[in-house]
Amino acid sequence: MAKPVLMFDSLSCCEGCGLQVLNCETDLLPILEKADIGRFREASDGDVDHYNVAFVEGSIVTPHDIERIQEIRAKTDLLVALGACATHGGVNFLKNFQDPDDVAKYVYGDKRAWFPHVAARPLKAEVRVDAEIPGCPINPREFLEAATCLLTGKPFKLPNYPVCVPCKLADNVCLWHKGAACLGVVTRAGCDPYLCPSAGHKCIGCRGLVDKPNTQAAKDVMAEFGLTVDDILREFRLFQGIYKEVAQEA
Amino acid sequence: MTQVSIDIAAGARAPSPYVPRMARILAAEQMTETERFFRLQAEGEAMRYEPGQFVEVMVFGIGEAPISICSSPTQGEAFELSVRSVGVVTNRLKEFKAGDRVGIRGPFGNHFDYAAMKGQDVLFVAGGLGLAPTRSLIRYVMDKRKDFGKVTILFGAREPKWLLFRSEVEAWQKRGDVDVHVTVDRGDASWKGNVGVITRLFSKVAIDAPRTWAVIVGPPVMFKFAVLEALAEGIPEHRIICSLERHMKCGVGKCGHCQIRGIYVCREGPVFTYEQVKRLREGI
Amino acid sequence: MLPQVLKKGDLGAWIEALGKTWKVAAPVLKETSVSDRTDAKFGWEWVVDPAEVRLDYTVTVLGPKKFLWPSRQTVLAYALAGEPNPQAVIEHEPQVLLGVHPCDITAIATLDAAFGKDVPDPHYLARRKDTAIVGLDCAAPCDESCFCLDMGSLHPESGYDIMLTPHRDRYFVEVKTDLGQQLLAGARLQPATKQDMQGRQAFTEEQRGNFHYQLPCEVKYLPEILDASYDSLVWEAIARRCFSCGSCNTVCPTCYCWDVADQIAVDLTKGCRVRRYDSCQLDPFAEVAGGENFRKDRSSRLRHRMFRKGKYILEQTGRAGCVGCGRCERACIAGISIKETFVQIAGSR
Amino acid sequence: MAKASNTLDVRVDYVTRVEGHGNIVARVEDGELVECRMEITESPRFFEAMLRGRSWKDTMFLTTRICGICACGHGTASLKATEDAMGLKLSEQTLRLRKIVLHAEQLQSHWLHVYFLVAPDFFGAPSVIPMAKTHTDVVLRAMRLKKLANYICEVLVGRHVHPITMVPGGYMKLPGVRTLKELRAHIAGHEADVWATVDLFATLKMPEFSRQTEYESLRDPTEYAFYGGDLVTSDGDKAAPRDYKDIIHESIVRHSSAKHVKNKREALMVGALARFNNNHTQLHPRAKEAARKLGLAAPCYNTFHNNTAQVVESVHCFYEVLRLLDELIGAGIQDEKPPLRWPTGKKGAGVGLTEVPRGTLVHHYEYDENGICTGANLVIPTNQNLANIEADFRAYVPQLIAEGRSQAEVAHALEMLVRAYDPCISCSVHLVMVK
Ligand SMILES: Cc1cc2nc3c(=O)[nH]c(=O)nc-3n(C[C@H](O)[C@H](O)[C@H](O)COP(=O)(O)OP(=O)(O)OC[C@H]3O[C@@H](n4cnc5c(N)ncnc54)[C@H](O)[C@@H]3O)c2cc1C
Ligand code: SF4
Ligand code: SF4
Ligand code: SF4
Repeated sequence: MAKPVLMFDSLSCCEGCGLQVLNCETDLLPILEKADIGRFREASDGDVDHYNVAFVEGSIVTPHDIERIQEIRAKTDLLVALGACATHGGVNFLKNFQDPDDVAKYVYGDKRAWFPHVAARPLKAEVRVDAEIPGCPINPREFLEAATCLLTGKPFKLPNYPVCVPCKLADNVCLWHKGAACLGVVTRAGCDPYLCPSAGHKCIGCRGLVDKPNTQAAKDVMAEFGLTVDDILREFRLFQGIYKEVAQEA
Repeated sequence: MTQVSIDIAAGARAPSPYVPRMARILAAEQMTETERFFRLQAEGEAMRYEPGQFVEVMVFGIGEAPISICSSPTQGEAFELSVRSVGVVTNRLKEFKAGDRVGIRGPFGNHFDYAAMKGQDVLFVAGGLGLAPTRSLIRYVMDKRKDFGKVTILFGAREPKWLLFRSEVEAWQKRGDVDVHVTVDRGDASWKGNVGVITRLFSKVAIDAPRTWAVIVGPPVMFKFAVLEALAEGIPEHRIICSLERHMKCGVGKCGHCQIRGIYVCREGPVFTYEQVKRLREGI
Repeated sequence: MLPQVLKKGDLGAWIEALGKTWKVAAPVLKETSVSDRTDAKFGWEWVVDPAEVRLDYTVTVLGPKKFLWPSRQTVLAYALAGEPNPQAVIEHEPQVLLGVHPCDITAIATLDAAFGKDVPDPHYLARRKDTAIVGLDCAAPCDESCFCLDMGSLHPESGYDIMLTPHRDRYFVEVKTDLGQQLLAGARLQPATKQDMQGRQAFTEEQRGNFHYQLPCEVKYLPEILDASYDSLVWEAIARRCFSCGSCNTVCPTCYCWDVADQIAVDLTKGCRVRRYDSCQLDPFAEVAGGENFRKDRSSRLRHRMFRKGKYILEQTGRAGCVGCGRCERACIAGISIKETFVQIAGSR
Repeated sequence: MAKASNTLDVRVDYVTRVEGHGNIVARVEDGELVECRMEITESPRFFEAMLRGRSWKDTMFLTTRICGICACGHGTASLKATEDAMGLKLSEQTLRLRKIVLHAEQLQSHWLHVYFLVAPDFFGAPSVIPMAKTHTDVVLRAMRLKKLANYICEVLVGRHVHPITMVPGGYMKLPGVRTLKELRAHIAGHEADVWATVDLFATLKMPEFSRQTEYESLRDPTEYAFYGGDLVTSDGDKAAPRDYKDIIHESIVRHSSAKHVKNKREALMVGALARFNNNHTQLHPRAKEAARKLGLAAPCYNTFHNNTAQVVESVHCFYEVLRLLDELIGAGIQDEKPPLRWPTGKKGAGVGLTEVPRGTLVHHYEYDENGICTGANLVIPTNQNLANIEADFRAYVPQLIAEGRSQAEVAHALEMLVRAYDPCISCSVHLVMVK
């Protein structure tokens, strides 16, 4: 049986997710035995015509990005979005809350016409995506799990519960009780054991919302803790601007 | 509410209830687009089970799913399953063929009380995949036909292409000693039979309520209305029998998923009387 | 046996001695978390240095349950290449849980009953059998969330091997079992003096003065009261604030519902089955294929939890599913309190 | 050697084994270099614009997302800028912890670069992956070292890619002394690997090439500067952090994507070689020893030796981390709490300069009286090097032609040259993109 061909590439992003793949260290070696790497520009030379699985990090922010993701889609059987940029638009989505011309003007001044950009968006806005590994950056553990699933044809499923579950399992005192508006209550789990509350910082929501979050309760409770709508939106927009609930208010 | 006394030392030595044993697939066949039929033989000691029980089927590396045994112990050592592909495990099972092996735990749960039904009439009402658990009792009753009174089978599916065990149902129809009616919610060009929801079939059969047991298994909506129909016929609540489906992970009353109020469906069920289900409130 | 005492100053030496035969877990001060303005600074950990053990602790987020019922346990291992040969994985090693409060002792007894009844679960019970429990009595409620007196868990009759009752600079040592006797082999015990006996008495009186009933009824009436509240609008009202975050279940010392997942090793030759905590407050808990969810509303899930704690587990095992430790209330951002809920439904009847 | 050619048309689309997307274009007609550039095709990212409206609490969480490799460096520069605007002074404890993390990131980045991205060129492999078979011990050592650097960050700031615990003024969670002791012992166990790296690179021969340029870095009178200090150049210029624009003159170049930077010459260079040339006397004695072993002496004008300087710095950082840990353990960890509020009514600018693996990084923010960012300017090391890369091309291509290299060889040599800079293109394009 021919080995499956994997490919790694990136659109607009910090390439931290690709680095997290390398950070799987020796756990990568068995996977490299089972599969060929068709392309991994950050780590290797070369390219091939067809991939079985393409892992793509980064958001779409330019017309050129759209072309590139379409090219990749055409060459691959399966497309996996790696990381918040690719799954939810990531921090790039922040610019969508500002006037696009003003954004370009602020950065490029009178030369802004040279640099076309489109509203930031995740891969699934332009092409079919077969699986998503959220997080900024991705969790190497989840990458390995997804990779073994894909290599064995098992569907890869994300946890459908909020960060509070692993947070409590890590024996953490809830940060709300320490005065921090942690977004873990409505954010999809899966980052453990590297979750932010375990490192003392509130969850900033990089993995997107869990299915059916109780946004009503979130508003009530956050208001009780003295947060204004502005504060709350600012918190959520860092990573979750893509959601209707977050985008619409204001 | 007496405290149960527990022998920890003995329990610590008990065999793990979570270890499957191996079973070989003797035959596999696609019944509809999504339902697949399997005949299996447990390796080593044969599987002993009662109609209405279920097993946990394990695909190694993938997971486990509770599946009703759809055959009757009267059929011999092998046992049969019909599996609908809906998710991780069941989709993978779709690829399994004769000769392949799976892990099996069980059988689990209580069973249909056929002893109580002896000498009496039995009315089966099965919707869709509900025929799977029902079939185990139907087959039992067929094999011990003279032990029972009048036997009636009402079977319904969404469309003709979703009818399970079609040829077998036709064979039952031809036997002459059972009254079989089949309906579909929506017919197609080739369908000559009844069209309409299953409750419409009640008008076609004569029921002697005081001596009838109704076995009703199907999706929650169907169950609800079929029960109303059975009650209207005068069948008492404690003689209306159903089999419930719940999310289950262990099969031995520990994991908590199948709990309906104070009841663990995997141990105290899946077979219940309507009288019980009604009291549970979360039953349907 | 004659009553004995252990000087607090001799605790370290005793733990040191225990450590030679047993793995010892005890409450310790958690590593500095700078913005921690709460009191929950203690946690149950394996003891590395006896000096770290803090028997003056009050509450912990997770209880000692985690050493008997870890949040992730491999229960089955099998091969994926060739014969699967599935084997049970039952892990246990001799361990001592040192300084267990009465509520947690009671909670462990509930877990024993749940895992021991009907089909026994050797994965839990083997660990349990290998575990010695050194209790630590409470002179006063840990905080305003706890209501252990009401739930009948302040005075467990059994479920421990030794009970330590702190008094001034010493512990009054009650030996309950033979294992308890063995544990004490390396302890510098002293026979209790008359003064110590008086101290023990003083402790009991102090305790009596500090704990007060907070529920308007006895536990044995809870099932009935809950039953009557089944259709109450209370559930809807409380659940409006619930995030379905599962924190309450995760920290509860008697919760034991679990989920399983099969995992494939990266080299694809082996697999294992892992069970991990699940929570009945999470949306998919009771969902079955086809999208049918038997408790799809937050209110029905919240009600289920309260019923399980106050009624179902009690009816199944004869032991309440809640020991009044207050952990769920402390963990809940929405401020949902099981105690308040019980008070509310008892009053609204 | 292939036949000399008078006409070359070198085009490398998507230079591999670098962070981000860039192309090399070099055209020679009749022996004349007529075109020569480093194109950056990475998409624009608009971080400066996106920073506007963010709270002081999360400017760092946004800017670490500029680059996964130097997330801790961006984090440090960002915090320094915010702290500067808030007027905060850091405790010795916080400074030590910050420096350890910054050093760990140099280690992570340098080791990743020399082993995973550069070494394959010397072993004639397309990547480190086939080397896992042919040079297993080298690859395993590389993985061990990289993992060590990651682990240091994990223990101290939660993780390396996008640190969690550092916030303006301090830490949300502090490690205990027990943890620090364990960490120290774990790190010390890797000493042999560090020296094996030196030995390995002492055997590799860097291409001959020399072009003197202006070397820019920070300089701190008390230590080999990474965390802070003044901005200096090898031509003798010096500026306080807030006056960084006195040295760093940015300009938009039509043909190139990212902004170019220069001081007085046509170009300048930042990074390990620049730091080495400017501050080598302050290196840890063991690092000086490594430099001798590697044959690296200041001043060195061979860009390829940026790789060698990285190996020297890795030795320096390794021993510095141990020293800083010893100091922390000796002093004990104090329960210091970072401020959770913005100083009332305070508004204005803050500038943070720090040395990250690829060179001097500048974060410059403006905050309003509520601590909301109203404007930002970021200067990225790779941008600063771009003009220098092209200047090197202009010097190197004629040399290669004179040596009679073929088109493919020239392409490969230029790729190696680009890689020697360890460019981080994802970082550099927060600003501009080429058409
Ligand atoms: C007593 C009993 C008898 C059953 N008999 C049959 C039968 O004869 N034939 C048949 O095809 N199906 C039967 N089922 C249903 C079958 O168990 C589920 O369809 C199956 O478990 C789904 O597993 P999966 O891994 O394919 O799906 P998953 O991918 O795990 O999930 C798909 C959906 O199924 C739900 N689900 C997950 N696990 C279970 C579970 N253990 N039980 C119920 N739902 C679950 C999920 O919430 C999700 O909505 C029976 C269920 C029970 C409880
Ligand atoms: S700290 Fe955050 S993730 Fe943890 S329990 Fe609280 S809200 Fe949930
Ligand atoms: S902890 Fe509170 S908010 Fe979370 S599920 Fe439990 S009751 Fe609901
Ligand atoms: S229900 Fe709440 S108070 Fe009761 S035992 Fe569980 S966590 Fe403690």
